[in-house]
Amino acid sequence: MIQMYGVSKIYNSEIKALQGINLSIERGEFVCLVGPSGAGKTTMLRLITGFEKSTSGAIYVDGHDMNYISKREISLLRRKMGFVFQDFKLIKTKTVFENIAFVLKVIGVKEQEIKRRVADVLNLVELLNKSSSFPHQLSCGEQQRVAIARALVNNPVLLLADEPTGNLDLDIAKEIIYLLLQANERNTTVILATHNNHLATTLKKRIIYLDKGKIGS
Amino acid sequence: MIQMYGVSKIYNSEIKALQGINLSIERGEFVCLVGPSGAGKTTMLRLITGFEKSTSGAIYVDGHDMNYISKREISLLRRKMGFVFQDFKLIKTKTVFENIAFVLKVIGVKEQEIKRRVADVLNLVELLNKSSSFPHQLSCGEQQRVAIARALVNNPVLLLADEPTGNLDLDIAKEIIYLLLQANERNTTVILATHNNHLATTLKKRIIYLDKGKIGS
Amino acid sequence: MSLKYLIKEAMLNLKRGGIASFVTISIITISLFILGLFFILTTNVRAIIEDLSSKVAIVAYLDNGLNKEEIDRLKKEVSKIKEVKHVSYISKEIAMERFKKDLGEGFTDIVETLDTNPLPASIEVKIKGSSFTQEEKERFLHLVAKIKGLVGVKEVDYGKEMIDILTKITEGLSLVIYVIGFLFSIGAVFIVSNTIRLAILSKKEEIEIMRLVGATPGFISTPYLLEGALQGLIGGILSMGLLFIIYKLILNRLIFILTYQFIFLPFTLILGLVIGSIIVGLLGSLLSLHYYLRGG
Amino acid sequence: MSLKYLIKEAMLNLKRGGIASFVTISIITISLFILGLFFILTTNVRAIIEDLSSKVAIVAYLDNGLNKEEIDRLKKEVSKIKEVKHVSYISKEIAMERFKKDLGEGFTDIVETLDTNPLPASIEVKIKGSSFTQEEKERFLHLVAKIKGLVGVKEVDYGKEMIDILTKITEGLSLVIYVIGFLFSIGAVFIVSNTIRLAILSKKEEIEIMRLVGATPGFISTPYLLEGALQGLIGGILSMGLLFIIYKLILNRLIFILTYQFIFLPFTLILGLVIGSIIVGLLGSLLSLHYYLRGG
Ligand SMILES: Nc1ncnc2c1ncn2[C@@H]1O[C@H](COP(=O)(O)OP(=O)(O)OP(=O)(O)O)[C@@H](O)[C@H]1O
Ligand SMILES: Nc1ncnc2c1ncn2[C@@H]1O[C@H](COP(=O)(O)OP(=O)(O)OP(=O)(O)O)[C@@H](O)[C@H]1O
Ligand SMILES: [Mg+2]
Ligand SMILES: [Mg+2]
Repeated sequence: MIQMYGVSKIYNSEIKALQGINLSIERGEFVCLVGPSGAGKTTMLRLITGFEKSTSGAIYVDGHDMNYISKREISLLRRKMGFVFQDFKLIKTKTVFENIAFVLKVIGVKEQEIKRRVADVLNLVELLNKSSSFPHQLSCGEQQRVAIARALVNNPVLLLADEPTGNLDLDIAKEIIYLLLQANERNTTVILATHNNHLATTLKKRIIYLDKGKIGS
Repeated sequence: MIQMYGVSKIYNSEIKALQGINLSIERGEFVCLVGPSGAGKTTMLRLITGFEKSTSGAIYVDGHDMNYISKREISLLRRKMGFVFQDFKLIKTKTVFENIAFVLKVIGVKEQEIKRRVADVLNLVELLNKSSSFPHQLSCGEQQRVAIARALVNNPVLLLADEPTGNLDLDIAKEIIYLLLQANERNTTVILATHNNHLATTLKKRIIYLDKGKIGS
Repeated sequence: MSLKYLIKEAMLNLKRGGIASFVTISIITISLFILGLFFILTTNVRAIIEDLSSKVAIVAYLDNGLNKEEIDRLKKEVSKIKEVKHVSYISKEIAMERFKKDLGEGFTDIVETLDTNPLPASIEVKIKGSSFTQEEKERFLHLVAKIKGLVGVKEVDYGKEMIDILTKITEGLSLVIYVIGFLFSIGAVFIVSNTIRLAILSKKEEIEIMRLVGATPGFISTPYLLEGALQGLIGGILSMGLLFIIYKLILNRLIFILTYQFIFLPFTLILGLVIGSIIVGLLGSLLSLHYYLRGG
Repeated sequence: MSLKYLIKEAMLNLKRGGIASFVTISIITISLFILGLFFILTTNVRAIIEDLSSKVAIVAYLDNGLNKEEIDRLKKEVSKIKEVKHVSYISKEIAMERFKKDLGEGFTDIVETLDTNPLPASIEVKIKGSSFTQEEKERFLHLVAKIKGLVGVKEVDYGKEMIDILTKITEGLSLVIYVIGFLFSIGAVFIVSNTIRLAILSKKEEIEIMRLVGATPGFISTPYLLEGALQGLIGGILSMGLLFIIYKLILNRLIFILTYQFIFLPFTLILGLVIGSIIVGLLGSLLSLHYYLRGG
C-alpha cells in the first residue's frame, strides 16, 4: 500500500522533520506509528496524503508516485482514504452532519444513502444527538469523534489516524480503537499515529518507532 | 478562590452542559477536574474565566461575582490567571515568542524582562529553539507546550489547565505535570481538567468528578 | 453535483457568512451605485446637449419680392426634407422689428430715419434634435447647402460658431465621458472582484479541508462561484434600487431649481450593470479560488 | 503601551496580513481614485465654465460726436473699476465692418446704399473671469448700471440671455456637483470603512484570545486602529499617485483633441482626500472593533 525510499522532509531548509525514511506497509496491515512530541508522525502522514511533498526520496501510495501525481489523481486517491487529523480539521461553517456528508457527496453518493450512512457512523461514535451542531458547539472530545466518524464513513481502503484518542477518556478511547480494528478486519489498511506507547503495545500490532525524524526501535 | 452556588450552564436552551454545581476551591489548592468527553469540564473553566456567563447560579472568583463583573475588572482579573486551553488558542499571526510575550506586555512588563522571562519559560517546556516559529509550523504537542508556557509566564495566582497533556508523550507529560505542581508550591491555585482518571489519582490531590454536567464521585 | 445542491450550498454559504456576506454585498451595492450615479450624470449631460442641439436653426434669407405662392412652395419644399422638424416664415417687417429690439431702445430713432427697409424676409428652419458629433455636423452642413441651393433662397445663415462649439462640446464630452466612464467601470470591477476576493480569503482553511477529503477544484469552486455571482446579483439589484430611490428623492427634485427634468438610466444600461455585476462577482471568486486551488 | 510598540505592531500586522492587506489597500486606493477622478472632472467643468464666463463682455454704445480726449477719458474711467479686465474702443467704422460681416456677403450691396453710417461707436469692456453664481450676477448687473451711468455712454448691451444661461448653468451645475459629489464621498467612505471592516472580521479569533489573556479593549484596539489609519494613508497616497499618472498619461493628452488644458486637483483637495482616507480607515477599524469588543 505504502512504500517510502529514503524520504526526508525539511522545513524552512533547516528543520529536519523526517530523515531518510525507508518503509513499506502492506495492504490490510495495522501499523502503529509511535514517537514523542515533534518526532515527525504528523509529517509522515501529511506526506502520505499528498498534503505536502517530500524534500527528497520517493513515496508510493497505492501505486502512485506522490511526487509526480496529478491534481486529479490525488483527489481520486484521497477519496479512497480516511483521515483523522490531530487538529480535527472540521469545516467550521458546516454542521456535524454536513461535515461527514461532504465526504460522501464528493464521491457522488445519493442523498438517501448519505443520510443513512452518516447516521450509522455518528451512532458508532455516540454523537447522533449532535448531528446538527456546529463544530464550535462541541467539546474537544466530541470534535475528535466527528473527525473519526468522517474518516470511517466512506469505508476507506487506507485509514490514517493521527492521535485519534488524545482528547478522549479511556472508555470511549477503547471503543474508537475497536472501530479502527474493525475497519482493519474489513481489509482497511490502518496507520495509527500516537505518542502513547502503552496503547500501541497492548494492541499487539506492528509498531514503527519514530524519534527526531528517524525510524528507531 | 472560587465559589460556585447552584451553577448551571444551558446552551441553546436545551444542552445542559452544567447542572446545579456547588463547589468551593481554596487559595493554593490543586484540584483535578475529571470526567469523560462532554462532561462539562471545559464549560466549567470557561465560566471561571468569565468567557461565558452561567445560565443560573452564582460564581465568585477571587471575590468577584462573575455575573456582575465589569469589563475592566475582568481584564484585571484575567491578568492574574493563566490558562491552558484545550485547543491552545494561540494567535496565528504571532510567533511563539510574541504569543507568550503578549501576556507580559498587557501587564506592562519592560522589554528586557519580557525577553528574559519568555526565554526562561520556553526553556522549561523545551521549546527555546522554536521561539520564532509561527503556531502552524509546530507539531500539536509543541503548540500545547507553548500554551502551557504562556499560562506560566506571568506567575499566575490561578492556573486553569484544560487537558494540558492530551497531545504529549508520557515523558513530557510528566514534566508538564511537574511544572504545575511546582507552580502550586509557589502558592498558585491550580485546576487541572482531564479525562485521564489514572493521571488524577496518581497525583494524590483533590479530585472533582464531573459527569453529564453534574458533580459525582 | 446537481444544480439543486449547488444553489442550496451557495445560499447556505451566503447565509452563514453572516456579517461578512452582508458587508461584501454592501460594498458591491455601493460601488455599482456610484457607477450608476456617474452614468445618470452623463446620460443627463448628453440629454442637455441634445436639447441645446435641437435649438439650432437655419435661417434662409429670401430673394426680394417673392410672392405668397412662391414662399408657400418654398416652405413646403423645405418641410419635405427629412432632417427638418419645423419651418416658419419671417417677413421683412418682423425682421425689422427684431432688429430694432436687438439694437436696444436708444437707437430706434436712427433706424426710423431709414426710408426703405433693407432687411430681407427669411425662412427659419428648425432641425430634428440630435447631438452634434462630427458626423452629424457634416450631415447638417449638407442640409445647409441643400437649402441654399433652392430657388428663391439668396443666402443662408446657421450660426456657424454655435455649431462649431456644439460639435466641439459633444465630441469633447463624449471623449471625456468615455475615458472617465471607462476608468470608473474598471474601478467598479476592481472593487467588486477584490471585495469578493477578500471574502474568499477567509475561506482558505475550509477550502483546504475540502481538498484534503478528495474534492476536486471544480467541485469545491462551483458553490463559491455561484455565491459570488449571487452576491453580484443581489448587489446589482440593490444598487439599482438605491439609485432609483436617490433619483426620485433627490435628483428628480432638483427640477424645481434647475428647471430641467432629470432622466433615469435607460433599461438596457440597468440590465447591463446588473449582468456585469454578476459576471464580476463570478470572476472575483474565480480569481481567488484559482489562487487557492492551483496548489495540491 | 509605547508609541513605538504601537507603530511596530501596526506595521507588523499589515505585513503579516499578506494578500488581505494588499487587497484591502487596493480597494481603498481604487475607491479614492474614483472619487478623485470625479473631483478632477468637476474641477475641470468649473474651469471651463469660468473660462466661458471670462468671455462675457459689456458693450457701451457712445453718444455721437465724442472727441478723442473724451473717449480716452471714458476708457480710463472704466479701466479703473476693479472688476474690469480690459477695455477696447470700437469706432463707427469698425462697427460697420463687423455689421457687414455678420449679415453675410449677399447683403453688402444693400448696406452700401446707405449714405450715412447709423451705427454708434462703442467701448467693449471685458470683466475679470469668475463663475456666475447668483451673487456674481448681481455684482455684474451693478457694474453694468455703473457703466451706463457714465457721461458719454448712451446705451449698454451685455448679452442678457448669455448671462442668464451662464448663471443657470453655474448654479445648476454647482448643485448637481454638490449633490453627486456628496453621494460619491459617502460612497467612498462606506467602501473604505467596510473594506477595513471585512479585513478585521477575520481577526475575530485573535481578538478573542487577547481578551482572554486580560488585554483591555483599548490595548487591543489601538494597533488595529493604527493599522486601519495606515491602510487609509497608504491607499490615499497611492490613489493620488495613480490619479496623477492617469492625468498625465490620458487626461492631459486629451488636450490635443479637446484644445482644452485639463487641470489637476488643487493641493488642498489632495490633502483633504488623503487625510479623509486616514480618518475613514481609523473609523472603519473602530466600527468593527467596537462590535467585537463590546462583549466580555
Ligand atoms: N510547517 C512547518 N514548518 C516548520 N516546521 C514544521 C512544520 N510542520 C512541522 N514542523 C516541525 O517538524 C517537526 C515534526 O513535526 P510533526 O508535526 O511531524 O511532529 P509529531 O510527531 O506529529 O508531534 P506531535 O506528537 O507533537 O504532534 C516538529 O519539530 C515541528 O516543529
Ligand atoms: N457553545 C456551545 N453550544 C452548544 N453546546 C455546547 C457548547 N459548548 C459546549 N457544549 C456542549 O456542552 C457539553 C459539555 O462540553 P464541554 O466542552 O464542557 O465538555 P468537556 O468535559 O470539556 O469534554 P471534552 O473532554 O471532550 O473536552 C458537551 O455536550 C458540548 O457538546
Ligand atoms: Mg502530530
Ligand atoms: Mg473539554
